Amino acid sequence: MPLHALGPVLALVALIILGASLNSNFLSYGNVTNVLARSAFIGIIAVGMTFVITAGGIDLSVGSMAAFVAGVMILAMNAMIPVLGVGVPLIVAGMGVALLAGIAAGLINGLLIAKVGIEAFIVTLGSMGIYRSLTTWLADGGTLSLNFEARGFYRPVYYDGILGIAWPIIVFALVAILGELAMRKTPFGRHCAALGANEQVAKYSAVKVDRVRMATYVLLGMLVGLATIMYVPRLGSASGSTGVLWELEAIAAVIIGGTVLKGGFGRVWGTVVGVLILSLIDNILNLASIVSPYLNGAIQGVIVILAVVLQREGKSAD
Amino acid sequence: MPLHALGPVLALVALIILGASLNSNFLSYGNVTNVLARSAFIGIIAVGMTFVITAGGIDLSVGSMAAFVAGVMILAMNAMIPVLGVGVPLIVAGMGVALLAGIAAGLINGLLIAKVGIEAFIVTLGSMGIYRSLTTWLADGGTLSLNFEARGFYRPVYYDGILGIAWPIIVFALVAILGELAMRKTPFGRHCAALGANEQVAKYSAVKVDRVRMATYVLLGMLVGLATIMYVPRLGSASGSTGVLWELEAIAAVIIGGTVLKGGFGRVWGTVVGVLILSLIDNILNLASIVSPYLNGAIQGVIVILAVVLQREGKSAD
Amino acid sequence: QDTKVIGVAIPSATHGFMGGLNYHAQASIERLEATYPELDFVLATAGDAGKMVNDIEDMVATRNISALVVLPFESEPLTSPVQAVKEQGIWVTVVDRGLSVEGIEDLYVAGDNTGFGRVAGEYFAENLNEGDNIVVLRGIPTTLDNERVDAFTAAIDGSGINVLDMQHGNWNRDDAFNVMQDFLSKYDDIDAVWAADDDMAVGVLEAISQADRSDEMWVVGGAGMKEIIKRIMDGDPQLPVNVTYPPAQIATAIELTALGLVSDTPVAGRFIIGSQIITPENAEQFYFPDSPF
Amino acid sequence: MSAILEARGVTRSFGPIKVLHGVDFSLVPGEVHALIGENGAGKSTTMKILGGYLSPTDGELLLDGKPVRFADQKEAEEAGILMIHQEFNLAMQLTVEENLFLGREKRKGLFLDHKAMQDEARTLLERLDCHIDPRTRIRDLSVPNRQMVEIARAIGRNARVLIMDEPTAVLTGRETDVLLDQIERLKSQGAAILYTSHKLDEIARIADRVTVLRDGAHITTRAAEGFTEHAMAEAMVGRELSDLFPAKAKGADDVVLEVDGLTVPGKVRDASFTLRRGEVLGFAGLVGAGRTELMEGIVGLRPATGSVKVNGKAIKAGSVLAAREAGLVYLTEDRKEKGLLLGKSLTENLTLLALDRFGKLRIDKGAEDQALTKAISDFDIRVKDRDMVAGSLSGGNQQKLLLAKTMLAEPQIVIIDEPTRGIDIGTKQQIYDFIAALAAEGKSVIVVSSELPEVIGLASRVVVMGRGHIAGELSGEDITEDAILRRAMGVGELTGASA
Ligand SMILES: Nc1ncnc2c1ncn2[C@@H]1O[C@H](COP(=O)(O)OP(=O)(O)OP(=O)(O)O)[C@@H](O)[C@H]1O
Ligand SMILES: Nc1ncnc2c1ncn2[C@@H]1O[C@H](COP(=O)(O)OP(=O)(O)OP(=O)(O)O)[C@@H](O)[C@H]1O
Ligand SMILES: [Mg+2]
Ligand SMILES: [Mg+2]
Repeated sequence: MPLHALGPVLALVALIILGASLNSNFLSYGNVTNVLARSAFIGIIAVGMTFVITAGGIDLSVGSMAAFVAGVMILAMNAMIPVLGVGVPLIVAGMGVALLAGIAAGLINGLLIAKVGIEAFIVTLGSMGIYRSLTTWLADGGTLSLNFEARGFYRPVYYDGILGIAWPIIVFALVAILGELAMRKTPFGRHCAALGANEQVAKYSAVKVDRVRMATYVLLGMLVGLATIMYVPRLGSASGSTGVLWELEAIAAVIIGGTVLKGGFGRVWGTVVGVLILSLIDNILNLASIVSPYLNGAIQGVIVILAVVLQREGKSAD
Repeated sequence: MPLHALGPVLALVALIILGASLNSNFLSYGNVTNVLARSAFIGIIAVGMTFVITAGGIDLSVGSMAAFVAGVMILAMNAMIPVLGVGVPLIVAGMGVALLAGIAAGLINGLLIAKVGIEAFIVTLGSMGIYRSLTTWLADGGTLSLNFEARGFYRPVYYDGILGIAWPIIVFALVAILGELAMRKTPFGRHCAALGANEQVAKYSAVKVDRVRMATYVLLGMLVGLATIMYVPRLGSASGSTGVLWELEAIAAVIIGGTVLKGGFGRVWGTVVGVLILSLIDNILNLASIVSPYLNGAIQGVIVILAVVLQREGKSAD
Repeated sequence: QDTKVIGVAIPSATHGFMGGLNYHAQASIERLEATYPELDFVLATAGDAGKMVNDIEDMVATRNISALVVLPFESEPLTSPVQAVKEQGIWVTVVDRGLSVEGIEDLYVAGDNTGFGRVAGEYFAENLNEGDNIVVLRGIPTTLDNERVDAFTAAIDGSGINVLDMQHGNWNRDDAFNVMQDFLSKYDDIDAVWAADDDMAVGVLEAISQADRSDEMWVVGGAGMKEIIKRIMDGDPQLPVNVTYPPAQIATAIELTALGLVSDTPVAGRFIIGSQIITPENAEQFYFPDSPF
Repeated sequence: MSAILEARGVTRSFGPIKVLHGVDFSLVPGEVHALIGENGAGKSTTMKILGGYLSPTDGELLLDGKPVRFADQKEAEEAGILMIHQEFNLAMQLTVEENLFLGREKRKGLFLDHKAMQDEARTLLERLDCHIDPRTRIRDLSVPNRQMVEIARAIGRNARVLIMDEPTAVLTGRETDVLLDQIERLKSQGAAILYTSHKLDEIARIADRVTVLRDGAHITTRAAEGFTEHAMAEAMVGRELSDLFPAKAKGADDVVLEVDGLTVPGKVRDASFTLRRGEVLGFAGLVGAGRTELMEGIVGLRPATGSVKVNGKAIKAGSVLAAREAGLVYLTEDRKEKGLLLGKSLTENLTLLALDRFGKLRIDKGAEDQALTKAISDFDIRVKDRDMVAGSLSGGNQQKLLLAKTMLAEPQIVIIDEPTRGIDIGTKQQIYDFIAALAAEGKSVIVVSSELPEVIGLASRVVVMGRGHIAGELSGEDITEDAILRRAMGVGELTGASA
C-alpha cells in the first residue's frame, strides 16, 4: 500500500496519542466504548455514503432521513403497543418499520436520480428539506417520544452488548466489514467504482448503470434505517433537530478516508477511520477543556484539514 | 437556445404567476424590492460560486466567511470611529476592510486547494468551521453590533438607492452582468470551463491551472466581502448565526440554474434565476400561509426538485 | 484536598439568548474557579441533543465529575442519559428545560416559559382593543416554543384580538426581518407584533422602519437584550415593554451547585425565576451593559 | 459460406444529419473483412451499429440470416459480437484487471474470484506479448498499453464476430505484428473479423475482403486479392493520389532549440539534442522508450531537470505557457484525455491554446468563428454541423482539430507526438505537405512517431530513443528502418561502427 494511503491512519494514531497524553482516562474501557458506540450512527451511514460517492453520487438527505425514520419508527411503535404489548415483538416490529422506511426513502431518492435523471445534489437537497419538515410536522413542532416503558425495554440495544462490547459497536463493525468486502470483493463494488469513474464505459461494459446507481441509494437508505435502530434506544425520541448536519459529517468522513468526491474510487476502511477521527476530535475537545468552547469549531476545522494534508503528501510527486 | 435550457426560467415564471394569484401585493413595488434586495447577498455570492463550481471546485465556507467578514468589518469600523469619525471615510474604510478580508479568506482557501492540493470539500468544510467559530469567539457568543451612529449613517446603503432601485439590487445586477460577461466572453471564463471539464486538457493547453483555480476562490471571497458590505447596513450586526446555510443556498441556486456540479459548464444567468427562485419560494410561503408552517421546508424541497425536473426534461431524449 | 469537577453542558451560542447564556456560564465559571481553588469545571457546548449526550458521557467517563449542570438541548432525549448520570451518584442540576421524568435532578433552576408567553399575552390583552390585529414570530420549532406560544394564545383568548399570522423567525434576526417584511406586504393593518425574542425584535423593527410604518404598531420582544432594554428605558413608544427570561439563570445554577459541593449549605430544590414584565419604570434594574446579550 | 452478420441498407442520422446512406455488406465465418474509407466516411458508425452500440435509423441487420435488432450492446455481446473501440473505452481510475472483466466478473460464490481473474488477465496480456501488471491502473499506462488492454478485453471473450475499429492506430510495428498474428489465430478458429485501419499495408496483409465507404455510402466490396494499396487509397479518396511524402527540407544552420541534459525522473535520463531552423527532426523508438515523457519534460508538462533553450534563451521550467510564449508547443499523443475537451464545441477547443490571441479581456467571437472556418478548410476537417461538440467528430477529424488547435498558436517550434494517428491516407498526405511547408517557412518541427515510414519519409534527421535515453542519431541516407530498430533495441553501435 502506498504510504500516503495511510494518511488517515496516521492522523488517527496522532489523535489517539494526543488524547492519551491529555487524560489518563482516555484509553479506559468506558471512554473507548463511548466513543465507538456513538460513532456507530454516523459510521453506519458513512459506509453507505461511501458507495454512493464512489458511484459518483451524493446524498445530502441522510441526516433528516434519519430523523424522519426515527419519527416514523417511534410513532409506529407507540401505535403498536396496544396490539403487541411491550416486548421483543414490538422491538422487532419497530426495527422492521425503520428498515422499510429507510429503504423506501432511499428508493425514492434513487428513482429520482437514476430514472428521472435529476442531479443527485438537488434531489437530496430537496428530500433533506422534505424529511426534516415532515418530522417537525409529525412532532407538531416538538419531540416525538417513545412510550416510556417501551423505551426502558429497548434501551439495552444501545447500552448493552455481548462480551462487554456494546451492540452499536458490534453492528458498526459488521457493517464496516461487510461494506469493505462488498466494495473490494463483489461485482457490485466494482460496478460502483466503474460507474463513478466513467459512466459511459460502465454502460458499454454491460453494467446496469441505472440499477447500480439506484442500489447505492437504497443501500444507503437501508443503512440509515439501521443506524436509526441503534439511535432510538439511546435517546428514545426524535425531533426536527435530530440528525442535523449528519450528512456533512458522513460525507466528510468518507472524503477524509480517501474516497474520491467525484467518484471512481472508494475505500470503506478509510471511511471508518474518518468517522473515528471525527468522533475523537469531539471527545478530545471535551477531555482537554483548554480553550474557549467558542473555538471548538475552529480546532475541529484545523484538524480535519490536517488529517487530509497527511494523506495528500504524496500528491506533488506524481 | 435548446428548450430545456429555459427550464429554470419556466420555473421562475410559474412561481411568479403563482405568487401573483395568491396575493395581490405580490407584484407591488414594495414586495418586489424586498425580494430582490434580500436575494442580493446570496445572489452575489452565488455568482462567485458559479465560477468555483464551473472550474470543478466547491466552497462550503461562504456562509461562515460572510459572518466572519461582517464581524471583522464591524469591529474595524467601531475601532476606527475615534480616528475617522462617522462619515463617508469610515464607510469607505469599512468597505475596504470587508473586501480585503474576503479576498484574504478566499486566498487561503485557494492556496490550500490549488497549491497544497487538498480536496476542496475538506478545505472549505474546515474553514467553514473555523470562520464560524472565530465569529462566535469575536462576538463572545453574542452579537457584534456596529456603533449606533455609524449604523444610522450606513443604513441607506441597504435601504436607499437611485431611481427607486435599492442599492443591493443595483449591485447584484451589476455583479450578475459582469459575471455573465466574464463567464461567456473572457478567457478567464473559458479557462474555468476547460479546467472543470478536463484538467489535463487544460494543462496541456497552456492554461495556468493552479492560478485559474485559485482565482475562482479569490473571486468568490471578494464577492463574499461585497455581499457583506450590503449585509451589514441592513441590521448593523453579525453573530455566530449570521449566514448559516448560505453555502447550501448558494450552491443550490447555482445547480438549479443549470451549472454542472462536477464542473465544465457554468451559466451565470441561470444562477441568478436560481437565486430568485429560492427567494420567491420563501416569499410566497410567507404571503400565502396556506399550510402549516412546519411544512414550509417540504414545500421548498418539492419546488426545488420540480424546478430542476423542468430543466432536465430533454434528458431522456438523448 | 481533593479537587472536585463540575461538568456544565449547555447548547451552543446559536442565537442571542444562548449567546447570553454561554457568556454567563463562562463568566460564572471563571469567577468560581478563582474563588474556590478546589473546584474544576468542564464546559461543553452542543449543537444538537446527540452531541450533548456525548459530552455528558465524556465528562463522566474521563473527567470524574462530581456534579453536572445541564441545560437540556431537548427534554425527551436527555432524560435517560441524565438519569444514568444520576444513578452513578453524581449531583445533577437541571436548568431551564425540565426533564420528562420528574424527580431526577437534585436542583432545578429555570425560567418560566409558560409565564413568558402569558405575561406577554396579558400585556397585549390589556393594551389592545377588540378587533385589533397582531402578527406573531415564532422561534425554532421546539417544545419550548410551543409552550410559550400556547400560553400567549391562552392569555389573549377572549380579548377579541386577531392573530393575523404566525411564522417561524427561528430566533434569528435575518429570518425575522424577512418574515416581517412579508407580513408588512401582506397586511395593511397591523397594530402590534409579538416577536417573542429580542433578536427577532431587532429584525422586526428594521423591517417596520423600512416600510415607514413605525407609528402604526408596537413590538414586544423577550429575554431582555441590553439594546432593547436601553430603548425601553429611553421610553421608545415602539417598544413599550419586554418580558424577562434571564440568561443569567445558568450562573445561578452553577453557583448554587458549587456552593453545595464546597459547603454544607442545602441547595436542593426548585428555583423558578418567574418572567417579569420590563417597563420603562423598572428597566434600569435589568440593564447589564457589559453582557454580550 | 453463409453470413453470420449482415447489414442491409443500413442508414443512420444524428439529428437532421445523415451520416450513413444505405450500407450493405456481410461477414462470413473465418474471414477478415476490412472496412476502409476516409475520416468521417462512417466506418466507426457502421461498426457501432453492428456491435449494438447504436441503432440504425433505417435498414436491417441479419444475424445468421434472421433479422435482429439489438436493444443494447449487451444483447449483441450475448450473440457473440464484440467490438474494440477506436476511442478508448476504459475506466481510467480502474485497474487493468477490473477493466478487462468489467460487467462479466468471475465469482466464487458471492465474491469475486480475484485470483482467477488476475491469472486470466495475465494470460491474455501475455498472449499479446504485453507485460504489464493487471493491478496497474489504466491512467498509469502508456497509450499503446491501454490499447493492448482494450484488445485483450475483446479477444478474451471468444467472440464469433470481432469488430476492430483502428486497433493499431496507436501501436508500433512490433505490437501490430502480435495483434495481426492473433487475428490470424482467431480467424482460423472460425471467427469473423471486421477490421478497419488507415494503415493500408495491414489491410493488404490480413484482409480477405474489403469494403470501401465514402461519405457514408457503400462504394464497393471486393476480394482483397489483387486490390493494391494504391488502388485502395484511390477508391477511398475518389481521386488520383500522388507521392505520399513531400521533398525533405534541409534546414538552416542556426539552432532554435537546444535541450541539454534533460532528465525526467523515472522516465528519461540525460537527454540532449538540438533542432535547427526549418528542420524536421524525427524521434523514433519502441513503445515505452520515453519519447513522450521527454517531450512533455521539454515543454514543462512534467517536472524535469536540465536546460531547454529556445533561440539561445533558457525558458522557465515547468510552465507550458512560458514555452508557448517562447514559440514552443507540443501536440499530445493522447487526444481523448489530454488533447480535446470532448464535450465542448469545436470553437472552444480550437482556440483554447491560443486564446490570448483572441483578446486579452474580451474574446472576439467573430475572430474565433473565422478561425474555425479557416481551420476547417486548411485541415480539411469534415464537419457536418459547426455547433457540434468535438466528441461527435470522427476520430480522424478529431486529430485534425487537435492539429489545427496547436497550429493556431503559430509556433516557431512544434513537437507533434504521433501526428497522423487515425488519419486517412489522403489527409495524411495533406498533413505531410503541411509539415514540409512549415519547415519551408522556417519553422522547425519535431515528429515523434511510431510509424517508421513516417519518420523516415519526413525527417532529415532522426533521434532514436531506447529505454529512457537517447540511443543514437541518424541523418540523410543513414535513416533506414533497420538502423533505427537496431539503435532502439540497443544494438545500434554495430552498424554505426561499420558505416
Ligand atoms: N454522436 C454524433 N453526433 C453527430 N455526428 C456524429 C456523431 N457520431 C459521428 N458523427 C458523424 O458521423 C460521421 C461518421 O463518423 P465515423 O466516426 O463513423 O467516421 P469514421 O469513418 O470512423 O472516421 P475516422 O476514420 O476518422 O475514424 C462523421 O461526420 C461524424 O462527425
Ligand atoms: N502517466 C503515467 N504514469 C506512469 N507511468 C507512465 C505514464 N505514462 C507512461 N508511463 C510509462 O512510461 C514509460 C514510457 O511511456 P510511453 O510508452 O508513452 O513512451 P514513449 O516513448 O512515448 O512511447 P510511445 O510514444 O511509443 O507511446 C512506459 O513504461 C509507460 O508505461
Ligand atoms: Mg472512426
Ligand atoms: Mg508516446
